[in-house]
Amino acid sequence: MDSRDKVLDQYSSKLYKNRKEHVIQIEDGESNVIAADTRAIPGIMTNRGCCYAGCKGVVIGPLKDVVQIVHGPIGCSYYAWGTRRNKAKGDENTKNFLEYCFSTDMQETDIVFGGEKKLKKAIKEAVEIFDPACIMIASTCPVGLIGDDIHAVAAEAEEMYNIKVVAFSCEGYKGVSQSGGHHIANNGLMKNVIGTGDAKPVKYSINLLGEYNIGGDGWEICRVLKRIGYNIVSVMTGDGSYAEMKNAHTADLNLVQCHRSINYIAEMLKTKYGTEWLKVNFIGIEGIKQSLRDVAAFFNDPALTAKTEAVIADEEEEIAIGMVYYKSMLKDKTAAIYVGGSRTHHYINLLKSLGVEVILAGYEFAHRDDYEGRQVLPLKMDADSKNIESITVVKDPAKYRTFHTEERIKELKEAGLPIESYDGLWADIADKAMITDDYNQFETEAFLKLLKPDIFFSGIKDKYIVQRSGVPSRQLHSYDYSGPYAGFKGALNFARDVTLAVNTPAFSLVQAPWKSEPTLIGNLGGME
Amino acid sequence: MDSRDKVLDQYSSKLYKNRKEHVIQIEDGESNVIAADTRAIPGIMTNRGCCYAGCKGVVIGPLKDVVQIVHGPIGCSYYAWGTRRNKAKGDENTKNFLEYCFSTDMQETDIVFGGEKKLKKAIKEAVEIFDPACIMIASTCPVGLIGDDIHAVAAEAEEMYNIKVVAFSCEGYKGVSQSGGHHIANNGLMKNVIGTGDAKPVKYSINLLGEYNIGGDGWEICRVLKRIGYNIVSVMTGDGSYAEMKNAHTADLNLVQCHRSINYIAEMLKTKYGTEWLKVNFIGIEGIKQSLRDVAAFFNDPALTAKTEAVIADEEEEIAIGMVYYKSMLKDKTAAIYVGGSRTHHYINLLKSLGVEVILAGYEFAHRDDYEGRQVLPLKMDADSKNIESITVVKDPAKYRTFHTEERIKELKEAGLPIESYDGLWADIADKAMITDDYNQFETEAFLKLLKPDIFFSGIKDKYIVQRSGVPSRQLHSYDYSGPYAGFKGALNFARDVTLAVNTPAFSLVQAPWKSEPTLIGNLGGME
Amino acid sequence: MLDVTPKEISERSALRINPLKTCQPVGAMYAALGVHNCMPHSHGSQGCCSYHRMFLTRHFKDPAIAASSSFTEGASVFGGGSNLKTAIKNIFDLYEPDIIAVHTTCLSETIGDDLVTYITDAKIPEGKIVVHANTPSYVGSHITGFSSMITGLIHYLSVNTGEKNGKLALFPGFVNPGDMREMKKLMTLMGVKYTMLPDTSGVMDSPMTGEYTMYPKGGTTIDDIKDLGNCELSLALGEITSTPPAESLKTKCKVPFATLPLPIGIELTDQYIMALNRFSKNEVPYIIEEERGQLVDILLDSHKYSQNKTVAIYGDPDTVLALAQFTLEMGMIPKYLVTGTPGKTFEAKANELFEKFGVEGCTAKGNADLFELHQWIKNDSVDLMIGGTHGKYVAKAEDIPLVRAGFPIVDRYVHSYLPLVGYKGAMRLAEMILNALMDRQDRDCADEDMEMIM
Amino acid sequence: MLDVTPKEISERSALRINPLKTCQPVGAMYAALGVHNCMPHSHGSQGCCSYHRMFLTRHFKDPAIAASSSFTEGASVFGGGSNLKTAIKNIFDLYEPDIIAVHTTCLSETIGDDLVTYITDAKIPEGKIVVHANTPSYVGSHITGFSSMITGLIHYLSVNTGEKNGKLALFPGFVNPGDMREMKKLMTLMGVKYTMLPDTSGVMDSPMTGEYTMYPKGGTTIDDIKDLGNCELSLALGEITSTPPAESLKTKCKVPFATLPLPIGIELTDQYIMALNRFSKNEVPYIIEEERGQLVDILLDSHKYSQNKTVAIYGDPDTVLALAQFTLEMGMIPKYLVTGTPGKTFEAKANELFEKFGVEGCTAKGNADLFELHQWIKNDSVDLMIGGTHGKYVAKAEDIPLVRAGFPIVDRYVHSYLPLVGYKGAMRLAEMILNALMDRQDRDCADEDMEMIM
Repeated sequence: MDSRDKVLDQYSSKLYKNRKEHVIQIEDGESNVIAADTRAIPGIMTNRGCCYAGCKGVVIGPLKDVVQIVHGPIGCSYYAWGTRRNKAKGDENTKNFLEYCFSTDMQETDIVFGGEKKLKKAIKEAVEIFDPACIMIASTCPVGLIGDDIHAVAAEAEEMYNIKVVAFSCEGYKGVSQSGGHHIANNGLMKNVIGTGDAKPVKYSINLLGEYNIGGDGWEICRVLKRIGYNIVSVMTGDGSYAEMKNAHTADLNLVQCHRSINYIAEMLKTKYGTEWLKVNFIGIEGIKQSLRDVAAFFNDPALTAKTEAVIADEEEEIAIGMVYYKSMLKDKTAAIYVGGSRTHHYINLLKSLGVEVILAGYEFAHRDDYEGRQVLPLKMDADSKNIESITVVKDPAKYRTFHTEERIKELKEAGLPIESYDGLWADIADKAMITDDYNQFETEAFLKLLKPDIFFSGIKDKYIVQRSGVPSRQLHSYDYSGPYAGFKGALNFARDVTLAVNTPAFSLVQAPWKSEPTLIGNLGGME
Repeated sequence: MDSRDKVLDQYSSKLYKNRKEHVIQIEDGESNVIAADTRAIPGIMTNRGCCYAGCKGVVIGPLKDVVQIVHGPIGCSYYAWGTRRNKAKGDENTKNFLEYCFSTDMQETDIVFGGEKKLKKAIKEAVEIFDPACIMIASTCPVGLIGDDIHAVAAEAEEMYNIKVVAFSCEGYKGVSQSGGHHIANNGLMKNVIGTGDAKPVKYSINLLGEYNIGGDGWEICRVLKRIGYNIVSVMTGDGSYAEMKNAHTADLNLVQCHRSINYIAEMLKTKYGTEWLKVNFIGIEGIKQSLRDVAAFFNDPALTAKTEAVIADEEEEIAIGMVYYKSMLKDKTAAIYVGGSRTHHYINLLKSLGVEVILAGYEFAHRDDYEGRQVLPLKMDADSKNIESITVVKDPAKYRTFHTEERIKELKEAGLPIESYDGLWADIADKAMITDDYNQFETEAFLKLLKPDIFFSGIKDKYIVQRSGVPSRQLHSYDYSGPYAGFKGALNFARDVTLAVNTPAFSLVQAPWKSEPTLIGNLGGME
Repeated sequence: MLDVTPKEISERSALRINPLKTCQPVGAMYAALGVHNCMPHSHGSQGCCSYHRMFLTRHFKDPAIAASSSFTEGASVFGGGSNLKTAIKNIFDLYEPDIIAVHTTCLSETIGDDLVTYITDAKIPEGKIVVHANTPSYVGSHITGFSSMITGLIHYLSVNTGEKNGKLALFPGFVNPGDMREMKKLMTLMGVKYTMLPDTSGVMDSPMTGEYTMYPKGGTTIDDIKDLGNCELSLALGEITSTPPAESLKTKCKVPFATLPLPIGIELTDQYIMALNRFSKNEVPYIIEEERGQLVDILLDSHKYSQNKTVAIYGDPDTVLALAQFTLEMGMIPKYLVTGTPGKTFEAKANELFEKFGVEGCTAKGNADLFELHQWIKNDSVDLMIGGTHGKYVAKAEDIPLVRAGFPIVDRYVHSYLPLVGYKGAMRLAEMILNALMDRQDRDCADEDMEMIM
Repeated sequence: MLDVTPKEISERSALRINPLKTCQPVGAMYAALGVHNCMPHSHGSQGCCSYHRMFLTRHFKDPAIAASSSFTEGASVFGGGSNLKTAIKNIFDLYEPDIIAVHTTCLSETIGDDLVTYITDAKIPEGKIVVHANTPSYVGSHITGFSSMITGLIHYLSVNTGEKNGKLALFPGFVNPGDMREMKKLMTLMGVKYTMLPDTSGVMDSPMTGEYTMYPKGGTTIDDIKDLGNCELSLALGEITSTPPAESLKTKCKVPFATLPLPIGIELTDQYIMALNRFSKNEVPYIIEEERGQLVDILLDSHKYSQNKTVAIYGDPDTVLALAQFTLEMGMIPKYLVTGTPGKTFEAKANELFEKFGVEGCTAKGNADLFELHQWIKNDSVDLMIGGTHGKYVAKAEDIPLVRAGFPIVDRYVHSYLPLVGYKGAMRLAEMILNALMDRQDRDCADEDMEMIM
């Protein structure tokens, strides 16, 4: 019996039926099909979060100049306060609200009599204290149920205070995971923010999409891009701002790092403003190099291309000795990796380049295209996905502009440039790897025992479970408060951290000596 | 039986015979005679230190620009490192060595074969590393016994390196207490340092003698003196320096704060350079005011006198409310006070002004004149005091100058100015106070029980003994790491610290409840 | 840091900024983790469960297990009964706990899910147990939720059989496993037989063994919870947190109760010891007396460094009140006491404390937030802050030393293993407070004022 | 701060600057304080005694009693016999100890005072005892003096009566009362009957009772010291400090001995537990196993904050070596290990440790001083310093966080009450080290890099 069967066979028939579609072992050359983006099973300890977590927690959360009022009881706002490492830096022109947590702290009376009045009052107080350029409202479970019309409140406030006020109905119960929240956030930003600015386009300008500046990743990526000569219009949304995002429509090109959370905006920007998008991966040396070369190929300016190669050579040189050392420390190790909806894929090649093979992988909330590539699109809708609004945008004649002609785009695509293209996890995962969609505590434990990876990458809820079973465990959501891991320097940081993790001396001290052989006592100088 | 008898009667006859001369109860109007500056009794837990402690620890220790090499085994230098709070501040022109501890760290071979060679080497190393303007050498017990000639080594080094090198033979066994060390230090400084500078006299210039800048006292005193318009030539020795002390002979007037430790220099300066000295007391408002007025009276310049009164008024005003408050907190308390050889006296009036009566007092190492006043001088020499060299200086015709004529000095003395005069502890101590010279652990405990003072002032060795018997205890050697206590502001600091000490909440928590009455438990809401 | 916080304080009645509380369910989850072989279960959207597990894991650096009903939009409209039923089956099948402790969420409460009926109707394997507590997020705080789950456990399980068991029922309050260990140590030393509920020691501070076990050795056993009904007396530590369960045990099983503040510092630990002494009639052993005397000695020795120093204490109500009393015993002035948990008791108790120690200019506020505390500090600063991690931004912004104590501490290690309660805990607390103040003195002093001896 | 220390390192062979040791007598005095009803006595000038009492009082914040022979110049020339005779009489008369433990000084040693004769000739009251140790200040250090006094006590008192007492003789090394308590706790848990010499717990950390007693409850009793000669085995903790007394007990009474490093951290505490296990044949109880597992868990959880951090450790040789091992277990790099105590063993042991853990670029030096360490740091700094108070100037000058551990700590409180040894002590040490490193990260990070979760 193979490992997959050994695990799935422990399920009751009903669970087995569900989970067998989500757990597959990669077969070389075959078509590997996986079920994804379906409901988590009640009682099964999924690692998933909710719609609110995807919308407020992930996508809009990093917008630093926005007062983000969570409309609901206190918990949801509290848990999203300072817990995701989307770093941001204010300056004289940018108020930084990310160190703050705003909530309407709904009480029983608000639930009974409705919370709109309190929300209005909260907005008023926020305006009076902080005078922000933009307020966003995120609703939590009870708000939708009691029927508070947060969009009407937002519209009224926008008029009353002459600032931007955007509401997101991201109640936790919507959809099947964070993923619904990403979509809702994408829609809201597209409808209310992007394109509302009046900046003029600048040359070689780029939006970086789906980069949340965890541990400063975005800063490191932007450093390299700027070094080559690109102008960053906006980053969505790491260290991002309402002020910049308004003008995102003016960029020449969109780079998509996290496909799952932001592909909606990428697509809509293409439709509405004509901006092409490229899937990039700034994690791992090969990915970075390929991505930078793709971007250069898109712009096709010899100076940019030359600078790209020069920067690559220089940055690579700087970390070369370190990477060789860490590779020597990590060679032939195996890893398990379970992250949200894109990151698992991003790290596979970085690990491979360090000699670490991923033998167990999966996503928390990915869709089938994140595994199998965008070629499987469009996906069949189910009852749950239908509940998440899908908006349609049309060309904005005033602001629509294209960098290349349609023909040129076609040529570039034919030349292999990943314009509007993403091949998913399958593109890089090794043969025989075990894949678990919406992985849960039970499977984690079971596969750990069977496959015995040398290191485990996931989140805080697993971290100590895994560590307690003797396997070094690193958080790949928060980088265990290290980072950046993106870019050349980030790869070195990652390699260092992984090396430290697998060489933590205390692992060799887990076994008490009285549990094994009796050991000798010290120097028996006087004991004849 | 009175308290004195109750305590002394517990002694064996031999001890009784010795101690009865040292323990007296002050009688009003009578002549109160006390034995002092005699040998401590072996086995009795005296609080005294040794000759080295008086010389290196007290007098020369504070000289900041001097590399002070303690010649001996490591301990003596180690114990004098950072343990006395003679603060000092370096600047671009002043190397500050006070944070350092220098020793020849003598080993057995040095004891056997002599330590001069090592001392020479140490001086060489010090010169090479620090290039100091002055090195002082202090010898400890074995050095005298094995016959190392540190003075010859000093002379040779002085010539070789062209810097000032001064040696002090202050072996711990010399004399009966720190007091011998003071004398040796005074002699050495007088012979080798004072008068060697070539600065020109400046107007209204002052040396502050016997002020060691504990907790910044000297700084606070100098601040006030400078505010009035005096020029400080040197402070001996708090925050003092070789560089300044060289020119001490140029001052118009010497102010003596600690009589015991520095009266030798005051006298010799008068003899050799003609400088008059005044006993001052900058501790306690009345003392400060009197001292400032005395100094003004000496100079007798109407502008200085007016400024003196203005400064007094201003400084007094600043602390007035605080002093009233603290007095209200301390009124009718009683105190015991046991400090070195001058300080006990200094604090009596400050305490009195706060409503605290001193009922038990004494010195560690004072001489009879410190108790009874200089009118008892000269004192009869005994075997021990004869062992401490007493040097004789003569008028230095080149540098001798007087501020006043002899007649004028006579007038001033007759007008009550304390020129060359000190009335000792008796001048201020209350009637019936118990006095214990060279107080010891046994008497401390016994008198504590009998006299029950509200607060006890002494040193670290007593502090916790006293505190453990339930009496708040403050160190008056180190001010318990607070201060300054001198000057107007210092008086306020002192009042605050004493108030805090007697109001420490934990004193009311000493008794565990199960040791006394059974107490009620909490809110018995449900216990019917 | 916190650059947009204005010094000027404005009245707020709707906008909560930088809260000092979170919602009931996470407290309920923590309480349930203190039951042996128990799976906490969150009846609501899976996001709640995920957030709560993260919160607890980050504080304890140990796995916090819990399952969720994983509501979808459908369940939210039609009720979560079916989800709960499925969850119960799956949990018992897969994770094999002896008991599932369900708590509700704002979602299931808003739609009015009837947990009693759901649980009655559920298929529960022979010998297994499901209990629940109603913990709507829009009422109270995590402290309330903690209370509610204990009450729920009592409600479902405790029985007065008519035969007294000679034990004390101890409700420890919302404290760390290290505190619970210290409370138990003192009960053992006082010869008190007891059941503590909950008891997260051995669960949230369990040792590394090289093998992961979902249910570690610790936690109150189900039999002991049942037997609570036969206790002689219950002692509720932390009056705000622990009175409700004590009352419910009285109501259900006629067990009389006494309430006490959390035993932090000298006098409050004295009260705890005296209560144990009354209960067991055993003399206080020398070891306890010695620890107490050592603590008093430390406070006397060090008073100069703490006395008259001002401190802002924030966090959970019982913790803040007990910490405040200890700072007063150290001679400090607890200038600002704030908690996010609503309720009038906090302010009343705080004001009693100020009066008892005769300190002036101190303010206590319940249902408050860190933003307001920060504004107070901007207007009139303090020498020290004591509280959880969230105060670190204020501490950095205003350059105030911070002693971490209470919940949550998500940016440091070891805290959950070592006590704040009891005389030993107070020694540790005194060391932390003194070090913070003295390190600051060393940091800020001019070179010439650096003290070797302090 | 320390502005005149040059970066350039020059060879020194005569000038000691900023020493990391002090003289034998103070160690002897500390050892003597660990004997019940004992008056330590300093045979020399009264200044020695005064300095030593100050030193000990400042570290422990508790009275350190001792008397002196109060040499004058005459005694220094003609010998201190008469002074000692007088002292012995006065001490027994006035302070009523059961035993006087005399140590010599450089003064009495240089003049060649014959203590054995003096004591033999002295009038010692019936039932009272006088012992002595030769502790010339120009040999070894305070560590040597501590050893010497224990050896002196054994030499005078311990007797092998031929009847084994089933006990372990434990020499705890130069540690705090809090450490001795922890060592005793572990022996008790392991079911080991023991005599510990010296035992300063209950003496130098005795409780405040409102009444001063010159001889508190603690300390090794004279009967127990006598009975040391009948122990089955002696265990010398801290090889450099405790081997000499163990050897002397073997020589005098044929008690075999084993030596171990101070039990700081995991492996060294393991060795201690295993030695106790061998002795008592009792199984290791779960409570010890649990503490150990908690400690391992903490180190795994927090490794990122300690791993590869460089540390300079200075102080007493056995303490430095054991602390170094624990920092290695935390993944740190003990870049500089220095002690002032002379002797070759320190460097050899340190180098063994570096080799065992495979760390490179680490330097250990015995008979060294803080001035040299400072120069090393100036040339190549470290992330952390661990040691006593005297390092604070270097720490401030070079802006390095300092964890206070070892002797002397004269600028902080509480340290002497709580252990560094044992698994519990290591938890405390881990907390101090992690807090120091993490506080520094928080202090130094840019606002945008301030982490809520760590």
